[in-house]
Amino acid sequence: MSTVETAVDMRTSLGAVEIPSPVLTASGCSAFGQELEPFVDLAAVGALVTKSVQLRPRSGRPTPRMAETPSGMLNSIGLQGPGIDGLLADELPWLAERGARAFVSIAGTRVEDFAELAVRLRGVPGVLGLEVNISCPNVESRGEVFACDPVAASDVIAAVREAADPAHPVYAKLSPDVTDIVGVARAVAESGADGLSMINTLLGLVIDPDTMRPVLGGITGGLSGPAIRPVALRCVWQVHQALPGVPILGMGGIRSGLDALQFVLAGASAVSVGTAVFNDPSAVARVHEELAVALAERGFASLTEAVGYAHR
Amino acid sequence: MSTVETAVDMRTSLGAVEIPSPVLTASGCSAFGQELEPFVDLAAVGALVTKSVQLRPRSGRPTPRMAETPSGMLNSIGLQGPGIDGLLADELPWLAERGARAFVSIAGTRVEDFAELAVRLRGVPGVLGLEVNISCPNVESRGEVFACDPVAASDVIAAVREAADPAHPVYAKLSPDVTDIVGVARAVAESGADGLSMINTLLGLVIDPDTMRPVLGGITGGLSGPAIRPVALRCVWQVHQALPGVPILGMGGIRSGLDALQFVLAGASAVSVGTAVFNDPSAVARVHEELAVALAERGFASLTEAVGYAHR
Amino acid sequence: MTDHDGDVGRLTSPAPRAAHPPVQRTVEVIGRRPVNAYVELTLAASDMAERAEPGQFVAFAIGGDTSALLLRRSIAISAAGDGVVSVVVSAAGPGSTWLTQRRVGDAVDVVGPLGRPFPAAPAGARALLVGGGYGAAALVGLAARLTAQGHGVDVVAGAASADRLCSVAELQGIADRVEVTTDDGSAGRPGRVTVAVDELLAGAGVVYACGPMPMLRTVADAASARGIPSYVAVEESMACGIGVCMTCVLPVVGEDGRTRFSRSCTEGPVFGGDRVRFADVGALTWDVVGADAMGVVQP
Amino acid sequence: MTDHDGDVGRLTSPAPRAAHPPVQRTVEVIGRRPVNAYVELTLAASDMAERAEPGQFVAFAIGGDTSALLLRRSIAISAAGDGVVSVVVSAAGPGSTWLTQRRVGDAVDVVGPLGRPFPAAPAGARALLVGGGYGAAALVGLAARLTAQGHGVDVVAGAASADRLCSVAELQGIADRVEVTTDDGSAGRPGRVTVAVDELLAGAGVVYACGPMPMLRTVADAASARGIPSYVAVEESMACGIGVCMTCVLPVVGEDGRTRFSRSCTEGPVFGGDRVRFADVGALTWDVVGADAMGVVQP
Ligand SMILES: Cc1cc2nc3c(=O)[nH]c(=O)nc-3n(C[C@H](O)[C@H](O)[C@H](O)COP(=O)(O)OP(=O)(O)OC[C@H]3O[C@@H](n4cnc5c(N)ncnc54)[C@H](O)[C@@H]3O)c2cc1C
Ligand SMILES: Cc1cc2nc3c(=O)[nH]c(=O)nc-3n(C[C@H](O)[C@H](O)[C@H](O)COP(=O)(O)OP(=O)(O)OC[C@H]3O[C@@H](n4cnc5c(N)ncnc54)[C@H](O)[C@@H]3O)c2cc1C
Ligand SMILES: Cc1cc2nc3c(=O)[nH]c(=O)nc-3n(C[C@H](O)[C@H](O)[C@H](O)COP(=O)(O)O)c2cc1C
Ligand SMILES: Cc1cc2nc3c(=O)[nH]c(=O)nc-3n(C[C@H](O)[C@H](O)[C@H](O)COP(=O)(O)O)c2cc1C
Ligand code: FES
Ligand code: FES
Repeated sequence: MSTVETAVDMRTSLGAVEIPSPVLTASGCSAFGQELEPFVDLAAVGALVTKSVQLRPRSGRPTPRMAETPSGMLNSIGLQGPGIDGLLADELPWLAERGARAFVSIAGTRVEDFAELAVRLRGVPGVLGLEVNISCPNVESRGEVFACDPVAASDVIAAVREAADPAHPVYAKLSPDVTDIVGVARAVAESGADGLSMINTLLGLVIDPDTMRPVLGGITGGLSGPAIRPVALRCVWQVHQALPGVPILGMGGIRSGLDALQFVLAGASAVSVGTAVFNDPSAVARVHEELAVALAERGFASLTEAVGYAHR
Repeated sequence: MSTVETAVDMRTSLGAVEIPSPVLTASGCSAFGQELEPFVDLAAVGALVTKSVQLRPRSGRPTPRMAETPSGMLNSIGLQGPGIDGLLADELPWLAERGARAFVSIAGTRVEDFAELAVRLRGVPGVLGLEVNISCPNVESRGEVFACDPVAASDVIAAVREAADPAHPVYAKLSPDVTDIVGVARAVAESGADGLSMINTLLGLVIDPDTMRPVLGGITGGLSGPAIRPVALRCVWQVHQALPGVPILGMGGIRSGLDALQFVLAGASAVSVGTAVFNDPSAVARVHEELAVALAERGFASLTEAVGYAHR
Repeated sequence: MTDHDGDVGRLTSPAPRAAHPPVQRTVEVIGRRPVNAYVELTLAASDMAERAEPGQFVAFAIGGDTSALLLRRSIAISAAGDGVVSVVVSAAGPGSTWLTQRRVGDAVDVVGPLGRPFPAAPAGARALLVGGGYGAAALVGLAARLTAQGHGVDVVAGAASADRLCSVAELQGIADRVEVTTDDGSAGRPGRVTVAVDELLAGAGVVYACGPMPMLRTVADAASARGIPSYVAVEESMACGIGVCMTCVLPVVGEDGRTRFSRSCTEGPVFGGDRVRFADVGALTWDVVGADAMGVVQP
Repeated sequence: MTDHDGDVGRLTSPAPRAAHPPVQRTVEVIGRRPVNAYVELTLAASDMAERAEPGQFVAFAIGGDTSALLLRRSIAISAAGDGVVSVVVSAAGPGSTWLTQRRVGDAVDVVGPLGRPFPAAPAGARALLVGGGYGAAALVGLAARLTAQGHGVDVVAGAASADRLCSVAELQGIADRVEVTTDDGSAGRPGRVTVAVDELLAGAGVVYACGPMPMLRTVADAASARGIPSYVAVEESMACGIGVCMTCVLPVVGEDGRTRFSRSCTEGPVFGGDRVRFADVGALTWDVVGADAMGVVQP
């Protein structure tokens, strides 16, 4: 990421931890960061939000795992990953060596799993904080979506906040597939979330016109990409409107600096770039630069001045 | 609409009423049909789902009323329309003269409004049935979205079913902005809905990077178009899976015959083409033809054979 | 704000519908040439050319089946005849930029002619035509029709700068007098179109204008103030162009003197200059028909 | 199904990583020519050309900023050198069709070279190269490298019909022997590639294959059955091409004898033919690492 030629102060923070750029990767869209190295200066990225990890290694779902959709895609990876041991042994040390900040996404099927993951990540070098994936619609059953129930969601967040390293900000990642996202946001904020990541994918389905069956083995999958951006922005807007004091990591279809600007103006103090990385492996760095230019053009001296500006 | 060169029997029905084509317009996306006359044989369209009408004439919202989004658009028209008197005096007679079938969409802010509209439409020539818009997110307050609450939704449907012409099928139009669409579907089906229209738009927001404020005066608007198709298909799939006996009028991003086929395979016995009409004014006729060809190529002798096929 | 207690004193009648309905065609680009800051495209579109009347527009689909841009782009017809329709496009955003990048031989999907044409001039009236930027292109056909019908025609073509002027040579070939103005003085007289309009209005029996909304407002107000009927072709953001989406409305006073949110694509784009409530565009005032049902009531 | 109790008797080692990391460039199309049913595009992409090794691929962005197609399309490199990279594209769906429509002078956004190249042949081994359809294009560079290293090279190029053959002339200019087969007999010997492969396998010390999965499976199985190492370049549906999305996995046996869902973009596309569990592609069997956490356990 080349230093941009603007005077805009791009620093922001995740909870109480300062980061040099407001542009992060999105969980599951940049693996554990290694593959981006040819395209992006990893140490300059706000933080690398790693693929959601669980206690045990997971194979993930059989293929086909994706379908392209208009301005988006549907995925059903099934949280393939090395498990917490693999993460601690291989991925996190690699990132720490390069001075990259890891915002570790954790996932589980029981409250205790989340808490145990938080404990395992205490004091680990290079770990900046935790994003708690309570909203992934790709796991085995619909029942696992904690994020659709304010009570279940708060239970997880309270347990993680208690178990986690006090220096680690804990962000709850919310699902848009709810009648009242503000209700869920309020519940997790009251249970100790230091911030909110929003949004995860929307539950979607594609049918293959040839086989005449759902494309994905898991039938439904998660919809992401620019197609969902207006929904993501609406969620960020509503939650910032209701809870202006709660930091938001905004995401959902961000592809350009002007897209990121919309999230910032709506109330996000940082953003994640997900699916756009598949289109452009240098997207995270490009969005940072474009956002800096856009802020400068609009007369902002710092990113933080622009956060929530559209509400004022 | 030229007769297609396939032997596929394209007849289907809305409730108990047979229609010659499974392809309909979508409410609010073809006004009251007149403007499509240069492009489409109106009498050959399955039915014209008219712009949602209320008791009184409505100006609708001030402009800007729309924003283009990736593979979709956001709208906030605010249900501009002539009111039920204007509909009965001008629009419905015009359609009836041409042998076009009107599936009249009604909207209101109180249960009694809906019931009164249903009464006014009893026995009106050319009216095939009623689509009850309980899910439009564009009206003045979020509180008006009956469709987000199974109880409020059922109240409306029960009142309309009781008030309406017994010959008129009553379809409840559902919103995707709920945690559990199957729950809402079940509630309205039990309250007497003869079928379900799904889906209405998703609540979204776009911020203008120049003004740095929401583009739409109403702040949020309804997201439609191919962008939302996977969400719409998921809703149709889930509801048909849970309630296979309840007819579904499927919609959300249908642009081609293969898109329509996906909805049919997922469980829709008819489909509406909305935003795609803005892109292609002859879309309704084209989708009918493409769907007929697609069914023939797949060896279906009739549309009805294909309904829900992906579940089998 | 225009008087809206009844239709008393209104100088214009609403523009009537076009004689022919629109068609939808996939047509070939047979000519492309840069015209100052714009690109002129020529289309082999014979049935559209036959039907088109001055003031109408066409609507282009952008980018084919795999495009993320779903909505049509409306572009005024600058010339129609001999089986050919021409348009002048300014690259404003992604859609119009795509249009300016079309090459000869490319196929484009176009619907038209759309909207209501400029109505005829009152018998014997001298006409003043005012074009802003690429808006002047839409006046070429009108100027030709008016002169053919024996009307005297004066034209004012204005733009921000010389490179944003349009169709001046064509208009000079038709009109009695063509005044050019630019905001920055890089061509013609420096200043807004008003500097020339104020002069020429005196001799005019009718005014026609096409260009940005603030210009239309100024011209319409100046004409109305002198009791001269004016017709303006407005430019509102459109999603469909054919009248089915209701996104393109603005407050317009009808023959009954009541203001309605009228669709600029089908009830316009040509409206009586004294019928458009320019000051209230983008607002909802209590006296718009149906405002009460939106909760906006007389104060 | 491949033996997966340990790695005993495995004929291949996993293909090593490429020497160079990929780059992302906007490059110019400098050549376009139809090749039977395909289109060959030549790109001015010097740093990609320098880095590319046979078996690698590039990934194209489709349609620019306003495209509704977000995912990159992976295409094998058919030739690389002199600052130029060539690809042979079959118009399968909207993305590849868009690629075949590129014209000379157009700019395309491309990432590459991606994936692991074909490993070297065992010392002195005669190599049998098998290409199906456009898959043969990916073997041209390999054939050249192998002959330059002194290996004897035989090629089988097969396709459904004559018009779907590819790169036969180029391969004839390099290899000792090129056998052509078509399913419909419209060129070369009628039938699948196997008719020729079975003959040529006898003399081979290593097999390389690129083409549709059923062909790869047949060729790999035939080679393994004779104790000959084989390397196959697989074609799995990819969303990113660079290893970050996890959509492109298939079950592959590692050096520890355990099966993992391996990414075909970064751990492939070249895999040992006796390491890909072809029968289980698209399934999740209990012995895949991490299957237990998905609820799939040993029966
Ligand atoms: C009747 C009429 C005639 C016109 N004639 C011309 C002409 O001759 N030459 C020319 O260059 N331009 C003309 N325009 C303006 C042209 O339609 C817009 O510049 C163009 O639609 C903008 O699209 P975009 O993708 O470039 O920009 P964007 O701002 O990205 O467009 C986003 C969306 O808003 C709509 N939109 C934005 N601005 C306008 C606008 N001014 N009018 C209508 N829709 C808009 C687009 O259709 C699109 O759906 C005319 C507009 C109207 C209504
Ligand atoms: C390593 C590799 C090398 C390839 N080499 C060539 C080549 O030399 N020439 C050639 O014509 N084609 C090649 N392909 C196949 C080519 O990538 C697909 O045909 C193309 O992606 C299909 O895109 P589409 O839009 O035309 O079709 P669609 O089916 O509409 O594609 C939809 C989505 O699925 C993905 N997809 C679909 N099929 C494939 C596939 N077979 N492989 C990867 N992604 C797929 C696309 O990337 C896209 O995201 C190769 C594929 C791989 C993996
Ligand atoms: C292929 C893929 C895998 C994903 N995996 C995860 C995951 O493991 N954990 C998670 O919290 N979100 C996951 N997501 C969701 C993204 O982090 C993000 O919330 C969502 O895709 C919206 O952002 P985008 O539109 O920029 O991709 C995944 C998304 C995609 C496309
Ligand atoms: C401009 C516009 C206006 C709409 N107005 C209505 C309406 O009045 N009543 C209604 O029930 N749905 C309305 N809808 C929703 C559509 O009927 C449809 O449910 C939705 O747009 C999804 O379908 P589509 O993606 O094909 O447009 C409107 C949609 C659009 C885009
Ligand atoms: S643009 Fe759709 S009604 Fe005017
Ligand atoms: S294509 Fe994304 S990981 Fe292989």
